[in-house]
Amino acid sequence: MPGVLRQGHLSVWVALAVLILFGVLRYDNFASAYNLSSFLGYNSMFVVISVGMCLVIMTGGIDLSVGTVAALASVVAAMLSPQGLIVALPGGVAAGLLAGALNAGMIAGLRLPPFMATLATMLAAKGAALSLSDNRTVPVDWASDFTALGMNKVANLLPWTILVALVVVVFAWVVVQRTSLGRTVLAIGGNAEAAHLMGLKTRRAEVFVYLFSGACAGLAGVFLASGYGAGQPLEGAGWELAAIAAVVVGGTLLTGGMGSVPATVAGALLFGLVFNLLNFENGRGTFSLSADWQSVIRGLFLLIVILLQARLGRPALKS
Amino acid sequence: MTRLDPRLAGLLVALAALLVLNVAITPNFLNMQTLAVNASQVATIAIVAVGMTLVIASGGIDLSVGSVMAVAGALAPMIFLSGWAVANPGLGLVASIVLPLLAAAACGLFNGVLIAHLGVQPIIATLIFFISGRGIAQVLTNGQLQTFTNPDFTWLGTGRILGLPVQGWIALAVTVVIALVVRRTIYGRYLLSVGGNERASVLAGAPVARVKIATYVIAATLAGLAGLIVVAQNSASDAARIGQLMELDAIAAAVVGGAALSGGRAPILGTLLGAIFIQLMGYTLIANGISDEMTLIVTAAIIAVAVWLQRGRRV
Amino acid sequence: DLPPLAQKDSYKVGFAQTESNNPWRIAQTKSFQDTAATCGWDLVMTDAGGSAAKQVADVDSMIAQGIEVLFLPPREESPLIPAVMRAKAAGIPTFLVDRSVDKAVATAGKDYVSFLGSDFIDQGKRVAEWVIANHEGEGKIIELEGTTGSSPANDRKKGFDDAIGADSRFTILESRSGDFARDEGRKVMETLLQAHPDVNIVYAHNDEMAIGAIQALEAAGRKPGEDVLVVSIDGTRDALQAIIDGKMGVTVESSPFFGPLACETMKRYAAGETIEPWVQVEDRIFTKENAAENLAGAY
Amino acid sequence: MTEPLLQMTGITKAFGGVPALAEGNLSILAGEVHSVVGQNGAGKSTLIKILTGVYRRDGGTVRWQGREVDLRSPREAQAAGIATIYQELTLVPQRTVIENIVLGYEPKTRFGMIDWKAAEARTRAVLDRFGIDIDPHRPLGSFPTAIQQLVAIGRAASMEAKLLIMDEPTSSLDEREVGVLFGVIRALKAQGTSVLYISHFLDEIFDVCDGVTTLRDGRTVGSARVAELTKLDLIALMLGRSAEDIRRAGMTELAGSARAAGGETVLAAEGLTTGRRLRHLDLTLRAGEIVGLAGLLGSGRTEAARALFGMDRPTGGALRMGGKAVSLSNPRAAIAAGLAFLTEDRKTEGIIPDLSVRENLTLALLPRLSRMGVVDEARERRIVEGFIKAIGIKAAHMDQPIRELSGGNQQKVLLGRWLAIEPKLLILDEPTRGVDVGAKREIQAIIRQRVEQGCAVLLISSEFEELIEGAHDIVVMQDGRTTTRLSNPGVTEDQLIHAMAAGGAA
Ligand SMILES: Nc1ncnc2c1ncn2[C@@H]1O[C@H](COP(=O)(O)OP(=O)(O)OP(=O)(O)O)[C@@H](O)[C@H]1O
Ligand SMILES: Nc1ncnc2c1ncn2[C@@H]1O[C@H](COP(=O)(O)OP(=O)(O)OP(=O)(O)O)[C@@H](O)[C@H]1O
Ligand SMILES: [Mg+2]
Ligand SMILES: [Mg+2]
Repeated sequence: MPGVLRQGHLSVWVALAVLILFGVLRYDNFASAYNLSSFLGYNSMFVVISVGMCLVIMTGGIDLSVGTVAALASVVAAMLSPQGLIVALPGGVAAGLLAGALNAGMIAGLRLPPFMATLATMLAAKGAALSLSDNRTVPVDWASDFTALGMNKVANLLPWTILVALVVVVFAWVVVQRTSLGRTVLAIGGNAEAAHLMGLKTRRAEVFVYLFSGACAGLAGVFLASGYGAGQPLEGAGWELAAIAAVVVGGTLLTGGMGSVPATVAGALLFGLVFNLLNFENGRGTFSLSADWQSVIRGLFLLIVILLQARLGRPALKS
Repeated sequence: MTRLDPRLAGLLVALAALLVLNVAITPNFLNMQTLAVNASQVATIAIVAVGMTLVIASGGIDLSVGSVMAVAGALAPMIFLSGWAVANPGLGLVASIVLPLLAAAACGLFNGVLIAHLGVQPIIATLIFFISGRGIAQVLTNGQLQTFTNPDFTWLGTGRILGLPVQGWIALAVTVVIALVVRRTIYGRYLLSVGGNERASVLAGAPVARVKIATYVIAATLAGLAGLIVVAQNSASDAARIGQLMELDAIAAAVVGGAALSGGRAPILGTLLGAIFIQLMGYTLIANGISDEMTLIVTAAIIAVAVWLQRGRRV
Repeated sequence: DLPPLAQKDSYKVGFAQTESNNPWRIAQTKSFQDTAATCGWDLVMTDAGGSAAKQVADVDSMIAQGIEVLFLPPREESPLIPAVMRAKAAGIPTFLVDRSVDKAVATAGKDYVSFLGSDFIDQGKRVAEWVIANHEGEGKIIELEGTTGSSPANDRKKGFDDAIGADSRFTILESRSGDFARDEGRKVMETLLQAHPDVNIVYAHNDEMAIGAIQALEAAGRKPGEDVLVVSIDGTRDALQAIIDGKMGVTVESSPFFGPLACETMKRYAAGETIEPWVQVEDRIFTKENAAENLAGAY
Repeated sequence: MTEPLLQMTGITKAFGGVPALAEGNLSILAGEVHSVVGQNGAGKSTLIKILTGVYRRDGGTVRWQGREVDLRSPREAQAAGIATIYQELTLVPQRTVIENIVLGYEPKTRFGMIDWKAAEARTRAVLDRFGIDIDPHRPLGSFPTAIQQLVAIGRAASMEAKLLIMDEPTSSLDEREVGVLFGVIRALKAQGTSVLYISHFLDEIFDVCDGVTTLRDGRTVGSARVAELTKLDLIALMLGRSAEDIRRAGMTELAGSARAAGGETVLAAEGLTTGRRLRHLDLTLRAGEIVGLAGLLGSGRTEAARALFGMDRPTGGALRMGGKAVSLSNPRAAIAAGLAFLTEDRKTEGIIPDLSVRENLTLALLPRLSRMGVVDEARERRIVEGFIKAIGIKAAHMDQPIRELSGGNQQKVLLGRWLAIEPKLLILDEPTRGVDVGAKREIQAIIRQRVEQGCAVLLISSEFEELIEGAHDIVVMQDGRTTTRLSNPGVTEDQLIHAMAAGGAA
């Protein structure tokens, strides 16, 4: 039903287009196959966790644990890598699902506020990742086929990870648009009490979104281990905020009840693009931006997108 | 009259249990120095968490407190180490406290205006400063660690009054004052009503935008104060590190203390107890040699249980 | 089979910094910036913000931009291997700086030119050796570790623990992370001091934590330097001052000033020399004998 | 005789020790339309929520279709064949009308996906049945309360339940919609569906109901066939007083309030326009005078009130106070100028749920209750005390959170909020909605008293009786414009209906 380019989501597509155009015009090699494929490879992790986050936020919840859960999953996948991709991939996703189940249990079962429940899981997952890995990065078995997922490309251009990510995106999109589960997800975010009184299966939907988000984080962890050759217990710091920002820039309200999966993907790519462009700007050498300035600029950029969004019309209800 | 929240009672029981546990197992727990150490360590979290509680009560959240601490913390030494301040030590000291607090307040104003006037969602509005505020602090200091010896200034972090650290008293004073403000003033009442039902509050004549802006300004100013204390305590200002992860600690303290993230409740005393609880828990784990990894896991479990005990029961 | 490097006046050089959240890294970055002017570098710099994955992506974007030489301080041993491999595939000679990569997978002289840096394990070991030589009687040690799981923390712990373990006079009462930060180091020390008042040696994985520990000791009425020996690694200005003031025993240097060495090694490589796989940095050791004279040059 | 469809016996329920139901009995036959009546706080909604598993009962038994049951959630109740429209609207405002109608019962394609075409068709059928012509793809929250209420009814009615429960479904509907609703109820009844119908409009009960059960203070005090009762009997039963008493007191307290001669103009709107909704508002409000605002659903009455109260920015026309043009840019300015506005949607625009009765009641008064920013709590308590007595608010104590009060009592607290600021102009949008007959008279009496003291009142109401008996003048709105001004005494119901319907869309 809804067009991909709905009013509230327009700004993110506009911003994405503008930035790409800017990059193509300003920098040599920005539009090269090499840059495109490495960009997509790195950002497939963020696309996946942002999609998981998107569904959680649609229910009015939040999942702060995605970063450390991804790190935990990367450790698990790396430890399983000698068994090959066929074991390590499901193993990493299962680690994510386990964390998701913990979140779901606390939120849908014990009715803890999502912010706090997932904060607890965030700490626990970090602790678990460090214990499992004995405080070290865990190298993968380079001889197995495990690294193929993260390092190989289709036609030397599209990394496998982005294709897998795309499958996840389509799955989430179909669930939201075409299933009663997806609609229940939105209804909970709109008015949880009403959804309950309307007789919707709210628990099931809540459990689903946290499991899904956990699985997405797990998958991102597998991408991480496979693409960078190691399980990394300390990776993933700040990923949750990146994912939240991607979702919000995609026009989703944190209070839930609405949102768009494709626009979230655009939001995730948008932030990746900012990093990429900053690297290219540094390379032009006209002026060298220190790391300090980079974070200032990223903040300013976020501000601009947000203001743009306020201008182009929030998907808010004004009645 | 004053409703003693049953939630608060639950927290007090948990706190008492933790104390008893410590007396039993932690070496040298019952002495003045232990109290002093804990008071000094809890102070900054408590101060920030009190401000955070106000923000949460308004239905918002403030991720930028850590960055604001960094900004204030970076400014203070820049001011009192400047030539002018060295020439006018008294004025310089005052300026090095007042100006950073004003800068922090300005950060809060920025957040507040984005939220109240432009309708940006609080988590995103404050994320902007969360990302760039620390960068600004680092740009200000050129990324350098500023170290100094300035006994007047460091008194803020190392002085003692009646045997207990100055910053502990400051935290206590902040808590009491803000608790009174919430309970007795028109601002406090408006704050709770705005957080409870914003639309209805507008219709009842509450100055919603002003209340929200004031709230973010207060929260940022308190964060600035905490930043100064950290710098004073360390005799050094490291813009990259001051206040890192403080937002999570502060939110956790507020929620464990009984604040609801949906807004409309501001249990300030609960927040202080929540901060003390979290501090004491950390102390217990470290003092008893629980490993860093296990500390994370145990902390997670305790936060979950504490929040579960706090959670408001609806019939 | 290393990519060759032509002898030129100017090169487009990539430096992929891992993070900028501590004085050591900032000094290192500055050293490269300063060298750029004198060495004819057209410097492309990135900052990975503490993420190994982003550091690889940063290197990728530098490769896309067509750098000719890469200086890489790899954040972690394994995760940066893809970056090394891709630079090699793109014909870019790579020099690893201050940390290395997994030797089982990538080797110097084949996948990258050389590793320039000191040895974290050795740093820890040298501290331990100094303590063994200079501390009389029994030693009860509190160890303040760096960021949990980071390789300098792991290595400095290993080097120290192995060496000190050989002498039965010493016991490590408690070993705990202070996150390489002064504030955290102070807090942890305050707490551990309550639980272990009998401590008489503090070993910190970096100077910032050591300073934090000194503050904690003083606040508790102890006398660092007299009844508690504080030792650490880095060689910062504050640490040298503490040594001069008698509050600290020793700090083993871990120099961030890699720029000149990097320039020199690169020039040698361009000239066709075979570079040794490990260009070792001579880390000095600062004690009260030489602290004062080196204070001016410290960062 | 066959066993009733539903039999609830000896239901008890207490909230935090305070009993809400002490002895609730209810019995509904298959195919009958049954009503539960009682004063605000009598326990009607609680009884329903116990039936549908929203609350757990403390005691008592529930028999459904001849078997003892324990329904633990609304979903189980629905699965058992009980569809419910709760008193407080329970829909999802952000989602579209279509979704709100089909949620939980989505038509599916062969692959288990939602069939949006079929969903839209079903929605259109429901909307047609109620004669609503709206774009069902728009978010429900963008429509006025009445439309939302109709959607809620439509949703429940389309579930093909055995028992359809409606808790005050008509509180925001006007006569025409009520007529449509009754048509639907009769059709359902003809199909054999039972309906449990709760309303404070006793006329409606006599219109559609077969049986009636009366609750008083949490106890069932009677159950009868409607045909065997008079309205007076019913009121007497509800209030626990004799029919004689009631007869003497009269039905509407607003009746016969004398017009203060020549009251000066408090507020005048001349051709006021906002956005696209309010097209032309001409209105003069004088001290000591009640002006009624009549109109069909969506005629723009609420919009008119919003414009006067500074909630919507005017795009044309003028607003005058005391002869001078003023611009009220927000509610705060309006309040400062002496205006008060009791909104029609008490849940989203009225109560602050977690704050106490006291804090809710004094919210608008706060600036005057405080000196240098500090609230004078002693004075506050005195004032609240007075209002609780004067309006008869039923609460455990003044520090009870307002969300725990029954709907009618919440409404009284909100009225108190506005009376407390002693406004020059009181705008009331459906002020007696959801208020029981006894309380309605009390509220009306208070309004009259204020008018006699010189307050101007703008009364928006969908009840003809209230308007005709209560207002000095009645202004009729159509399609965002004021069209006619009728002067009392002498306005008849026919006249009013004619004025409201005449002309049609401009
Ligand atoms: N969640 C709750 N917590 C505490 N008390 C409650 C709660 N819900 C209802 N009550 C109390 O139970 C009593 C019955 O309330 P209920 O809503 O059933 O009344 P009602 O008959 O539906 O009234 P109305 O006509 O005003 O809707 C009231 O005194 C009310 O204050
Ligand atoms: N039946 C309808 N079809 C389409 N739009 C409607 C309908 N009813 C109301 N509206 C919308 O609502 C606007 C006016 O609503 P408003 O709430 O002011 O009416 P009202 O007369 O106060 O009715 P109510 O008695 O429900 O409060 C209309 O301009 C229109 O946009
Ligand atoms: Mg009711
Ligand atoms: Mg209306």
